[in-house]
Amino acid sequence: MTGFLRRRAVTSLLPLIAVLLGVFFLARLTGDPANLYLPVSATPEQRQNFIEANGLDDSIWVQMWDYLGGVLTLDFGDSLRTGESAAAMALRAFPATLQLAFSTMLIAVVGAVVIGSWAAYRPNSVADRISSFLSMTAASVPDFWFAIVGVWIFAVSLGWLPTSGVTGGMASWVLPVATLVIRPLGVLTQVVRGAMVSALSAPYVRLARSKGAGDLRVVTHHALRNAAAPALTVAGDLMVGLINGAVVVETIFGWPGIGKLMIDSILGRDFAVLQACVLLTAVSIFVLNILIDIGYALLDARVREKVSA
Amino acid sequence: MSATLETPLEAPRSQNPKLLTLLLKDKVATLAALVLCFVFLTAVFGPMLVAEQAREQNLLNANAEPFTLDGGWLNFLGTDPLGRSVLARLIVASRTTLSVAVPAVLLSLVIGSLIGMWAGYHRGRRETVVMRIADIILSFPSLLMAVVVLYIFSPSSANLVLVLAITRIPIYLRTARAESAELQSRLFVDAARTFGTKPTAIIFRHVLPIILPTLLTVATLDFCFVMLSESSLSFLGIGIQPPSVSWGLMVAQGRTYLQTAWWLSFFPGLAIVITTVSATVLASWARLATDPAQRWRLTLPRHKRGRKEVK
Amino acid sequence: MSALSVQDLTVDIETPNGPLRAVNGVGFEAEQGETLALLGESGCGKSMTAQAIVGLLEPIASVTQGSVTLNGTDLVKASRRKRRQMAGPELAIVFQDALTALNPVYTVGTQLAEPFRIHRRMSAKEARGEAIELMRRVGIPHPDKRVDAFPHQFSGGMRQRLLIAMAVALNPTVLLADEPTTALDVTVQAQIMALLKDLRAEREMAVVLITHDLALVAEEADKVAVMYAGHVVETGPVSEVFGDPGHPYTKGLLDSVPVHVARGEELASIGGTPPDLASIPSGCVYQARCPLARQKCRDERPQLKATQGQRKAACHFTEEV
Amino acid sequence: MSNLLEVNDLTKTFDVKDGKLKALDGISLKLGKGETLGLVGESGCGKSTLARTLLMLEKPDAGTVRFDGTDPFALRGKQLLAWRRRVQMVFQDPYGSLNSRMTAGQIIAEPWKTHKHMYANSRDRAARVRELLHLVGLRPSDADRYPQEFSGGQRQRLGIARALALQPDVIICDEPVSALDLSVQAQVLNLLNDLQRQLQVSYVFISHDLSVVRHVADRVAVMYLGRVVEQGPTEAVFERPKHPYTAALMSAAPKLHQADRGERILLKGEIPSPLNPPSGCRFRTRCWKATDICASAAPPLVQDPESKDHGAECHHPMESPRQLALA
Amino acid sequence: NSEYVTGGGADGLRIVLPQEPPTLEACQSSLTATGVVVRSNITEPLLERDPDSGELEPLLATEWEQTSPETWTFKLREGVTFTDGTPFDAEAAAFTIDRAVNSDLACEVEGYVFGDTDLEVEAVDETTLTVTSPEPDPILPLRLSFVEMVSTKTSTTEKVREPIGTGPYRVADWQAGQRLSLESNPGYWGEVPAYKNVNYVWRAEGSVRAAMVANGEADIATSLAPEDGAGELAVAYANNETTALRMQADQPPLDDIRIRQAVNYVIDRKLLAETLFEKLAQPAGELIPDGIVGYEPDEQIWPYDAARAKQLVDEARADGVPVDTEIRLIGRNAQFPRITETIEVIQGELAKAGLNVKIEMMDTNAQLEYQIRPFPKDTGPYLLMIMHGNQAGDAAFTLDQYMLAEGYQSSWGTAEFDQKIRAAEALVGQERQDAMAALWQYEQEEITQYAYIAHMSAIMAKSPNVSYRPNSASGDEMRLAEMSPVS
Ligand SMILES: Nc1ncnc2c1ncn2[C@@H]1O[C@H](COP(=O)(O)OP(=O)(O)OP(=O)(O)O)[C@@H](O)[C@H]1O
Ligand SMILES: Nc1ncnc2c1ncn2[C@@H]1O[C@H](COP(=O)(O)OP(=O)(O)OP(=O)(O)O)[C@@H](O)[C@H]1O
Ligand SMILES: [Mg+2]
Ligand SMILES: [Mg+2]
Repeated sequence: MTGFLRRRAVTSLLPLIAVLLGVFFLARLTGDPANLYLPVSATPEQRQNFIEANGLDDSIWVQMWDYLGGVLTLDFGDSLRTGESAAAMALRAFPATLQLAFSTMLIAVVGAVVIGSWAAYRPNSVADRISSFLSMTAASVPDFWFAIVGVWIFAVSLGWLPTSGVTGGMASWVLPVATLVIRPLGVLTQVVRGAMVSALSAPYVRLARSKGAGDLRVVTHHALRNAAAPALTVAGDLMVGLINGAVVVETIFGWPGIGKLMIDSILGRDFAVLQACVLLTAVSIFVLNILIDIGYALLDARVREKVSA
Repeated sequence: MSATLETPLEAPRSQNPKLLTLLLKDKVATLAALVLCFVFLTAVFGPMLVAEQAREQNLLNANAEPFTLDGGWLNFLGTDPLGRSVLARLIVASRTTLSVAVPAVLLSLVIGSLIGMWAGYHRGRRETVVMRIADIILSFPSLLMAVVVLYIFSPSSANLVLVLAITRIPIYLRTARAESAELQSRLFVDAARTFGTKPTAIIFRHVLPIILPTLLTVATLDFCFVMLSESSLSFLGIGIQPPSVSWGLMVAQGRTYLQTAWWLSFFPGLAIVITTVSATVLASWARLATDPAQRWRLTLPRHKRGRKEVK
Repeated sequence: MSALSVQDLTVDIETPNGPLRAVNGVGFEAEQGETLALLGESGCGKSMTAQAIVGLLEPIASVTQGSVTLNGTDLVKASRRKRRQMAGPELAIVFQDALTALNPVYTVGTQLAEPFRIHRRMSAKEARGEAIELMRRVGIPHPDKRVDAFPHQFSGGMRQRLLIAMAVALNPTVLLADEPTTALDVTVQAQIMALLKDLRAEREMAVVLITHDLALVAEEADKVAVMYAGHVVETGPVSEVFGDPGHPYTKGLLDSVPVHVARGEELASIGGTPPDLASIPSGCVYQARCPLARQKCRDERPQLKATQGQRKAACHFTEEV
Repeated sequence: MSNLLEVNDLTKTFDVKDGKLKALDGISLKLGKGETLGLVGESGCGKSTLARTLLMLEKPDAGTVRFDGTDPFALRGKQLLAWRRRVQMVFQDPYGSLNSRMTAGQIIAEPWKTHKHMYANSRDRAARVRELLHLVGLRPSDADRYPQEFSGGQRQRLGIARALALQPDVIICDEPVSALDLSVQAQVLNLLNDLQRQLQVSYVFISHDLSVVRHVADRVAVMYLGRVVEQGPTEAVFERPKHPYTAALMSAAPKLHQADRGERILLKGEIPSPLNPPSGCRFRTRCWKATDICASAAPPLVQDPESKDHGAECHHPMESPRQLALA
Repeated sequence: NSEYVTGGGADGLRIVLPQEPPTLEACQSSLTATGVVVRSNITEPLLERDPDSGELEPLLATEWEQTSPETWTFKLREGVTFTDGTPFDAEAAAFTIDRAVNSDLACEVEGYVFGDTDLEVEAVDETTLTVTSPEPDPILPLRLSFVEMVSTKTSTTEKVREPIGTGPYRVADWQAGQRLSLESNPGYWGEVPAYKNVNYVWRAEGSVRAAMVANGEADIATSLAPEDGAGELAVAYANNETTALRMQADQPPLDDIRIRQAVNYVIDRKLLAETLFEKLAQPAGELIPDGIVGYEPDEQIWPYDAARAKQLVDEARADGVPVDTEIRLIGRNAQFPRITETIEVIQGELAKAGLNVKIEMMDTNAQLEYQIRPFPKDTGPYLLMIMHGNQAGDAAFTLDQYMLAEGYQSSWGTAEFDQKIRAAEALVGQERQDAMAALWQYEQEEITQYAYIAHMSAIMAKSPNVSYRPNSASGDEMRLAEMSPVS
């Protein structure tokens, strides 16, 4: 297993560098931030100064080297917009995103497993059709729509929850998480249902029944673990989306997460912050992918063997 | 030859009912197919009929309420802040929406699955390289990609398609690779190899048909995802540009009016939901219908399909 | 009273072109401590019959008629709960696709322990002890080590033994074994058959052995039921049936055995193919391939009736065979 | 008889989790035109691996394969394709070797998609498919059914029909009849036999049903743990088995008639792991005749005095068939 | 349901802004997001302009006079200290002006109000300050009202994130990303403000800001759109902003004045103001609203005349002007409420007039490239939606930037027009007013670089518990001291 981890880490290094360089070059294609940060009257000299001060005058290759060198020493430079250290800004925003992502995923996974298995247990029953319909709908409604409607219903009309923000205690989590959870829940429920339907018709389930295993045992014991792998894959993809930042939800609810920071720094051409954010998310995504691979291995001994081979 | 025996020559029995017959037996799937046909026809022909009305502004009749015929049937779903018919705009938007979502999904589906199947079939280094590329795209913030491409090349439908397609390729790539890697070790693939069949032919003959239903299911989920992404891009102002109109754009623009004119974003949202739900229903039906091992489920009376045991 | 009595069992398969009758009024009885062999051409409905008895048919198929009596309980009419209680302690099955039947994600120990956990409510530790004991019983070397291994780490023969162990864990009254050795080679087959014989004697089980290996039947079984196209066409003690078949199909089968036939020489075989389940003729199911067939066979379906002693055959012209 | 297929010292090693698994360890065989070579042996001894290697589905580590004097592994392009047509296989597993999304007709016709020249048009192909179905005892209407609608035995027949589609010169049959019932088995064996007589097809016939092998094979090779331990003309091997393993195998097969049943040699224990086969004679761990020498030295090849072609690798070859009774 | 306070205690005021201030650096306070928090709250200028009357009023300076054509002398208030304890004196004032205007910091305020002129600043004694400009500048005091005084301990080489000022409030706690708390300055020289604590939070979505006030989570929400749903709590106020289309006249077909006139004819300013802007805007005929020196009350507003526009386009076409060339209509996302709708209306009308117009909505940075010199090359003809807010109260700010041929935000002009502008700017009093007012007419007739659209209003939501009357400056400078609880 450790050998596997080491190999994974090494093979992940190249893509990581590719992502960093990609962000670096792409970001610079979006234009010079001078207009945003210089007064309208800026003279050519002032522009020149600005460009030099921010190292934008060097050849792109020199900039790249500086940047990569900075990454190695964990120095990402300062934000153009706020003047703060880019790394500090990214690190401050990231926990908020992670909290949101983890709580969302937890609810989505638990919900999907319960609903999906229940629906798969009796395919095409009324319960199955209702839950399928709801999960399909959930997967296809724009999240900002839910967010705004939710704010007006639950915060303003009913007054049960705060509209937004992070300071209202647990209650302030409800709307953002509920908004975020809807789509993953819908998607995952469908995946779990599909995987469970095929797991439930596998020969080992029939074997379990021949031993007198009851419905609950068949579902929770025999089918679920076999159905877990595809769900894990999809959950991983959804989690990647959440780690990359739930821009819309963070924007609407004033959640100080990395998605909002990233979009702000894209719009503000704040390259240093953008790069710091991307490095952070990219590293966590690679870690996540490794965790998922470990998950596969824990679920299934055959994978475990392949992994250690 | 003496070893074989006379078998009475009989007329071939139709073992495999036509897909259409099978479809008609499933009311829900039929409905879904009808809805999709309707959406498709609307997208093709609708704009010819109401393009003018969708453009026609009437600031004096802005944000008119829906469900009255006072403003003519075109205003039955209300009007937008410029007094344009929401219904006419929905119809015109259907074409833009589909002409972004369908090509984006198809493009990523085709590219992703072809590369994925190729990598999975051949395994080894090719597989590793392809997977790492997928990792790169996946961990790349898609929004950044969108902003950059749309910044440099202007936010036209074609560029939107490009961006959405690229960011979704890894999904198909990974699915196709995993399944193809598993399938290439199957015996019937070995059998095909013993006939001297070329890898490409094997991929198309044995791998593709088996993973296609899975890919299609992923694609319908993605169809929805792409429409929502397009909407999110509009939310950020870099999606479809007016006066072109898409459902995503309508939802995004209408969201600010949710309290004062809910119909502006509700109807396009509903259109997205209905379309994707229909697509999903039809895809899961197709998944059963094209799988000879599962097809029987569709032919049973509904209540029996799920039974696992005999009572 | 016999341990298992199957009467008039009928199974229909739902197909796109309407229902097919895969098992048609099958009846037989298995006595305690005896082996009943279910013999027949491939596709004649042996596996369906077995699955119908244990109530684990594929969802596409369902029992439409008949009764399966085990220790006085009619399984077809029994509640799901009752069935579940009987599955394991009273009725056990080894499936035909046995090699894939073990759950790939759990250790064999966990799976072997399951009957004890479910029916005897043992603690995990106790059940594990029982599992090791079972593995030892079916001759798996180093059971205390192998108990934590996963199914794919066992060879086909060992997996088959594990399944048999699982089936006999709770000393069932009746064991159904659907081609338990077809996937295995003769030396392993011999080991497994020996094992089954021991268990049967030791635990007074009734065994229903499904196979199409006549030689195996001849060696292992006490009684035989020969099936053809969903019908039982002949039953009786093995030695008598094989010695003097009462149905032309049984005779045809016996003649096909490739022993004492010189190499390169034509083997005897039954002409024709079994009827399509969708279009089984009225009259005798075997008529199309039967050398004795005549008008009566086309008009009237022969019933399974006693011929001599314990034997029964479904043929209008048993005497002529 | 000229040798159509000649295998020399073939070795195949798999890289597995805990080391190298020698699935084939120096196999030498020959097969003449119109001849049948029976291959018997315990499960896992490498029969299927040998078959797969002969079909170039696996690449051997060492050793040579000669087919009509040429090395198939060196062929490319058109020549390779031509070779592929001449050598076909019937797979052991009737469940896995048929694509469940294709109808029986499509499965049988599949080889012609690669070998397009064989049948000019689709009507010819359809006719030929019906003919092949008929040949293996299935109904023409079965062409439209899917594999899972057939029982195990019926599927195996589809596999045979597919192998026949290319009219090959050599068919490697990996347990072609073990899933069939006797009557159908007889039909299939007759069919194979007829083809051989009329078209001079050669077979490598893998089976563990000795009565079947005895019926079809001209020569028999007995494998144990990746090695041929005994080889010779069928009658010679069956009448006078030299290797104790061959003898055990024969005694284990169930017999229909009481008279044929001898004392059964029940082998003890499992097959040793091919990862580290026993030293010296690889059968010694289960052999009732094993002595110290079996552990220390590789057994020599012992010729049968009565038949020059018949030999076994054993330190303590069986003297007479009756010796079995002593076991 | 006011239990979900966004911070602060019972005596705290809660304000929700559309965005977090990127920095509180005082010399950046002409940036709206920074200024709205900083100006007159944390820091104070020497003088401040009354938004209603336009008069300058003393703040940290008590008197000022022009002591020579180039020099102004200021008498400073005594007994004022910065919140870090350093005294406010002429030294500090000189330091601040130097830092903001003459340094290399590239402060926002420098460009916004001083152009590229450097000032000579001298602390004559503790309370006397002289400021000298290279050219005579009649509105130098007005310009200086934008310079927020900071402590001499402030860095001169870098911008700082939190300023040390003399204002009624100081920064208590800034949790970046979440909220910013101010507390009242205990050593404040003036009247103690009503609220002890003020908490700012920010939400990008207007409807959420409105909902927060409706839900009692905030007392004041700014920058709302009519549809955001503030309902009864909404307060609208004119905000000095004027929207217009800038027309690039260096590319055909926009180089033909008939086309530019056609653009002006198709904009139905009245209808827009009444419907799309919900009567919260006034049709505009010039770039500055009422209350600014240089405003022309008898403004000539282009009538809506689609037929005339079409005729003009047709005429131009007949003369070989390539009227079918694609013209880009560029707007900035979310620049003002319903900007997309406005642009769509204009596009629709232009299309009817026979022009080929394509809408492009851009993010701020991208749009700024078109708005501010140096302009991008090879752009093709484009119409740029701009919104200008003259915070200074004098048209000179507007004219310099938007009208001069080389103005930072002007795409072209004529030497003649430049001369007229320069001449007007040199005047004072009524003469100045009249000369400037006359320029608008001239621009519309002779230059036609702009199609003015409307003088805009802003909406804020205000809780009934707070007493505050927003004025035209509130968007850029929201004086907390003017707010008090309703008792
Ligand atoms: N899904 C299906 N659709 C149509 N027919 C089916 C299906 N499954 C099984 N059958 C038919 O049901 C009949 C009985 O099958 P069963 O599996 O009981 O045969 P069997 O006697 O066990 O044969 P074998 O010895 O080959 O295992 C066969 O003729 C088979 O073709
Ligand atoms: N691809 C592979 N990788 C690793 N080991 C393999 C592979 N294929 C076969 N083996 C091993 O090689 C040995 C020989 O296998 P093979 O399938 O040839 O046996 P067999 O004689 O055909 O057995 P059976 O009678 O069960 O079909 C076995 O131990 C098997 O586990
Ligand atoms: Mg069966
Ligand atoms: Mg094999």
